[in-house]
Amino acid sequence: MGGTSTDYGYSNKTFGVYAFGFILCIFLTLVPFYAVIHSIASYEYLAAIILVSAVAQFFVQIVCFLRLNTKTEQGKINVWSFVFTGVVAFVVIAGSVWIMCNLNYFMMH
Amino acid sequence: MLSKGFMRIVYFFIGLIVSDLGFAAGVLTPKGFIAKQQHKLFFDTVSLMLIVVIPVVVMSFAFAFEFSKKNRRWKHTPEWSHNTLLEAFWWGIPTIIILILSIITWNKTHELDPYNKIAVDGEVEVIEAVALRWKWLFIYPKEQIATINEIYFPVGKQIEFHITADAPMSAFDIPELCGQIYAMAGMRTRQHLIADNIGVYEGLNTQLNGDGFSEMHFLAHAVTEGDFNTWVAKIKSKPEPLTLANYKELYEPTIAAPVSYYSAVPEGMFMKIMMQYMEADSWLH
Amino acid sequence: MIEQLIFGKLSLDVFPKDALTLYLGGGLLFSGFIAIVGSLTYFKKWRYLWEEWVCTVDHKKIGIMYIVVAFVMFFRALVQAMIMRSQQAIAVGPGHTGFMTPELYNQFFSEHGVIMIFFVAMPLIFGLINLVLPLQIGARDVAYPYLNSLSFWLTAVSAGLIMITLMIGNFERAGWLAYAPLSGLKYSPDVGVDYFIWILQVAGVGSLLAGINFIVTILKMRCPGMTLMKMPIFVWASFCSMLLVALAFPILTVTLALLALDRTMDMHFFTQEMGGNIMMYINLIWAWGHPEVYILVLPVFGVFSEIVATFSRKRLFGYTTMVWAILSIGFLSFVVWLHHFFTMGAGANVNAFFGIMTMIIAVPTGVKVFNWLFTMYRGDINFSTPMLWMMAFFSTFAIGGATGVIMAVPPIDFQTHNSLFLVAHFHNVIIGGVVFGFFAGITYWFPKVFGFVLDEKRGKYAFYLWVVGFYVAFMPLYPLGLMGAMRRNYRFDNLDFQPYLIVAAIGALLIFAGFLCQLWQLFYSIKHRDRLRDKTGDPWDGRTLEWSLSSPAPFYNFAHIPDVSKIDDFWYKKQEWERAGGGKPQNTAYEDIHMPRSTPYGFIISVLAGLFGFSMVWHMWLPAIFAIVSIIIAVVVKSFNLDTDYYVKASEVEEIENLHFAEYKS
Amino acid sequence: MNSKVVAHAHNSDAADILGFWLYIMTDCILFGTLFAVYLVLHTSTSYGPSLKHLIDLNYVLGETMFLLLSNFAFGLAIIASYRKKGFMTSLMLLLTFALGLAFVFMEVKEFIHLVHEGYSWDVSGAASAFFTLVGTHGLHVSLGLIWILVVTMQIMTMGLNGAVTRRLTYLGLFWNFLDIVWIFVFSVVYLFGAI
Repeated sequence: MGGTSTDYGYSNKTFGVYAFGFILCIFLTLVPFYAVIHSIASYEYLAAIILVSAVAQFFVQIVCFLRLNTKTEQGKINVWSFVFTGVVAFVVIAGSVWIMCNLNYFMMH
Repeated sequence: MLSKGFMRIVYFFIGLIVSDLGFAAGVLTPKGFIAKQQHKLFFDTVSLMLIVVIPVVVMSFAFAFEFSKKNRRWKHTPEWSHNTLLEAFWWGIPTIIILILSIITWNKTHELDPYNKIAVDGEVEVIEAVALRWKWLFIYPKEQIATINEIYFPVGKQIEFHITADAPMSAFDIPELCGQIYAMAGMRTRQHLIADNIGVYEGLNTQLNGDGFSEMHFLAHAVTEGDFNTWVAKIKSKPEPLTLANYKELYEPTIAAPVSYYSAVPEGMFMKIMMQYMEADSWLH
Repeated sequence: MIEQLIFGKLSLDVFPKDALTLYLGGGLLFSGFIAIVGSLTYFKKWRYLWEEWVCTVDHKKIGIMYIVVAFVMFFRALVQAMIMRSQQAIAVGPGHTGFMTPELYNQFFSEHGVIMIFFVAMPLIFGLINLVLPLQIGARDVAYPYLNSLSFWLTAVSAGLIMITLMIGNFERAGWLAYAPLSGLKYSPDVGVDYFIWILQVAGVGSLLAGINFIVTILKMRCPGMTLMKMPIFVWASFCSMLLVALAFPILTVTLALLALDRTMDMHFFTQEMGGNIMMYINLIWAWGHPEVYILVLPVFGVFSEIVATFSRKRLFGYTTMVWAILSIGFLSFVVWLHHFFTMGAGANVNAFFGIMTMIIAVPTGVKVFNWLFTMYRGDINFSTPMLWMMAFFSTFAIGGATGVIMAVPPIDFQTHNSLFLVAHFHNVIIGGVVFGFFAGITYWFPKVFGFVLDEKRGKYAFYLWVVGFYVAFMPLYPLGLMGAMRRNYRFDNLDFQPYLIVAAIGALLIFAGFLCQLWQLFYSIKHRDRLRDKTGDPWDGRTLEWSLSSPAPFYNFAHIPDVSKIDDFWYKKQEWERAGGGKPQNTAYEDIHMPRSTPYGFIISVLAGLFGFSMVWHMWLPAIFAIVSIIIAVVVKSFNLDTDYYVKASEVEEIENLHFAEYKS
Repeated sequence: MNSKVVAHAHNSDAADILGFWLYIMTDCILFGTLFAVYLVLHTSTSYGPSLKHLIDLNYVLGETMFLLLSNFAFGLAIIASYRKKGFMTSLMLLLTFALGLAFVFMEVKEFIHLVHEGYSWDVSGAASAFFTLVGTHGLHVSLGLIWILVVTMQIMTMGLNGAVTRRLTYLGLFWNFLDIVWIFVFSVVYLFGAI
């Protein structure tokens, strides 16, 4: 009745997957830091590098560390709640930024 | 039961129309280009809404009457709970109404956007409005005069208001001519209007901004070009100009400040008031 | 120095100087306090109160306590509404200022709004969900009984804090959402806004925890056979409402925390100067505030769905449509918040987009109304009080919804925003929807909780007073708003407004009379409870699982966890029993029932949270630190205690069930 | 009695873990809102100094590595708990604690440094947003540290029983979640702030 027998909706952690994820994360952290510290590209490319590696690391952590999956009923609930939260967070962030930019634009011109 | 509830609704809307004729206030008696369209838009929307509201009200009372326990005219069908056609009907009709309303909304919102210049020929008179606690300061940049709680402008001419605040957030509103828009420190909003009739219109702050909120009114006089010029000349002859020093006094909160005039205004006063909140070391008070 | 750290800004001159508040508010507060303490001591009920109520984790008792808190606060906010309406009716015309100062009036409407939303509507929702939801899904309890008690006590303690503002210091005067910068330190230097912030933070945490609790309860505690699409609509509606709680309340928490940082740490989020952005406050507060509206109204949609089916003795029309309508309303409620500030000065694209999104919500809402109507079609409608409330709801909500759509057109909103038209609109939906719905729900489920039905005759008096009062009070506000009468004015110059305002004041009186009538109904019913006793446990010929239990429901809810196979399973089972020629059969194979143990931790932690909030208001740093450390210690200590459960013996269950069946058969 | 109680369906692991997961979801919204505030306010630097010249990316990289390592150490603790190795689990938890503490220490040091350089939280809206966003994350990590100590203590006193293992899983979710938030903090605040 410990961690292994109950359906948490997260796969069990195994050392192999974990270590693999860890190395990927370190890589995905070093890349943007290196790129920005040494200014290896123009603003647009740097921004793209930062965003892509952040999103990639986000997924690596979710898959390798959190072990979210849709194999079980509980797992599905977890993933769905995560997706729905993500959508709402996106709406709040993007909506606020859009509204505020728009307001600033009209009030400054 | 049916008649009572239904008549209540009818009386309400009759009341709306009656008050439309009987009261000289608000958007019900629009006197300007913008307010007239808002007035029309309001009643168009109300009638669109009545397409749904009236059936709902009528049906609720009719069903209550027809299918009550006492009334045994109809066969009780306890299992009848699905009908695709009916459901399609009441997904469909509201969707169509909302679609029509959406198109109207999109167009009218762009057309009546307070930032937009009204598409008419002729000069535009700019008036700068500053919400203070708890009074309105109006600056006429071209005429180089300023007033407290009173404006005059020529009838039939497009007026553009630039609005800011040196107070908590307030809102500028002349119900019979335009609508409201917030006035905020460090920001400039705009409002355009054309008055169609000569008259005196109530202007007010509509956004709670402290204890003097209820008394923050001003009068907007739409007058002939000649009367307007006389009014400007009268103010030009007043002794006191608006200066940075007496602006400090204006900034202090007062309730129900009397109308007063300033014969001159420093260059770029409106921007100075606004920029206090945008740049360091530009405080006027 | 040390005195400063302990007492902060608190001193002897914090008591109000205003005579009206002092005598009316303080007097009521004090006499209420004396009455409660006195009677508890006199009847020696302290121990009973502590063991049976304060420490309880029984969801039904927690639900009752929520509703009691709601009604106490309702009384206060209603009285304030009447005072405000009288003031407005009197103070019309140049020179007439009535009997209130603007300071007091501003404080009154701010309190009225905060109390009505946070301490009336929210507790009513959580109360009703607590009472009904576990019974409807065939569960013995909620997922986290201890958390449930904590949620309640956090709400109760913050309600207590808002009562304290009557006597110690004052409440804020910047409206119920305390728009920055008016609520900033520069324009509101007194403690009112700090009270607002910390009261809502404490209550908000309570709501958030309750939201999570019910989501898990619905997902994890349903009885065998009850798949998602077989849940009663009330459960679906509550589920969606609780999802909104979980997703929207963190936004409120952040917004208020940032305002608190502005006020205490000299930060610049919502100040006008130093790069703060006041528009961001309004943006964020409505990003929470709009979903909040649907948090309130969705459960009520559920209540009406249950009531219309039961009293029409018919299956709910279009179950699947209802579910999808609820879900789409829930999602859409997150993408419309800008319609609360069309007049802030965003461009036409933004305004039009949010206006259209708002209108789209009207479609699923309208669909629900038609589904309810067609549930009545060819039904066998019994006009008991719950169904009467439903009838009042149809017209009222339809008008309120229509004015809502009208105001969603930005150019119209430029005229109606901030006016009494707006006030009429949201009272139209909140009273016509939420309040009527809760009255219907409370009347409907009252026997399940207390074992006797409420008296119908007095209930009908209350109903007519409320409905007539509502129309008299709020219909005049529509033309008033269009005539340019703005909200939050303590007086008007325009004499044309006066007749309307007098009518509105009379309406407020009628509503208050309706409220008193409900109290009369309650006391009358208690007095005649033997005559009104519900012996069958199923007084309305109900359809859902809660009606399969005795009234009042036993503390363990279900002696046997039910097993369902379709929607309204109990209704069909009843028909089977009838065909077999008997009543509800008794299954005598009882077994031990596992129950959570009562715990005082919820109460203790909440009181500490209240102390923390109070200390933060008055900048009493040492008590604040003490409270926060104590909370952490209490949580840790609780986590070491694993003995949180016990078993009810099968013999005890059998005894209770036998009693019910003996009464049932008589 | 205890083991029986825990095993009972009433307070099942699955229900509990779902509740905790939902709490984390609410925390996501909380951080999302703070990010929205930061994104809106971070350009409001007409007052006070800007953050750009004060960011030391190498230092932030160090912080990031500590947090990532502590996350990895926590994973090892969980794997040890699967194998019912109580001592190893506690050891790994203490390692997690030490690494997390190092992260918090570095962050506090950075804050002090910034304030010394004149970039304190009250100089501008942008500074307020920066300190609040990063500080809220730091506060979460600090609470996590206290929690790690409590759970370690419970493993030592109560052993790896059902309740404790369950709490270890919650804590794992929480700790991992904080690392995920940090990805966005260092990307949005520091890296974008520096280019």
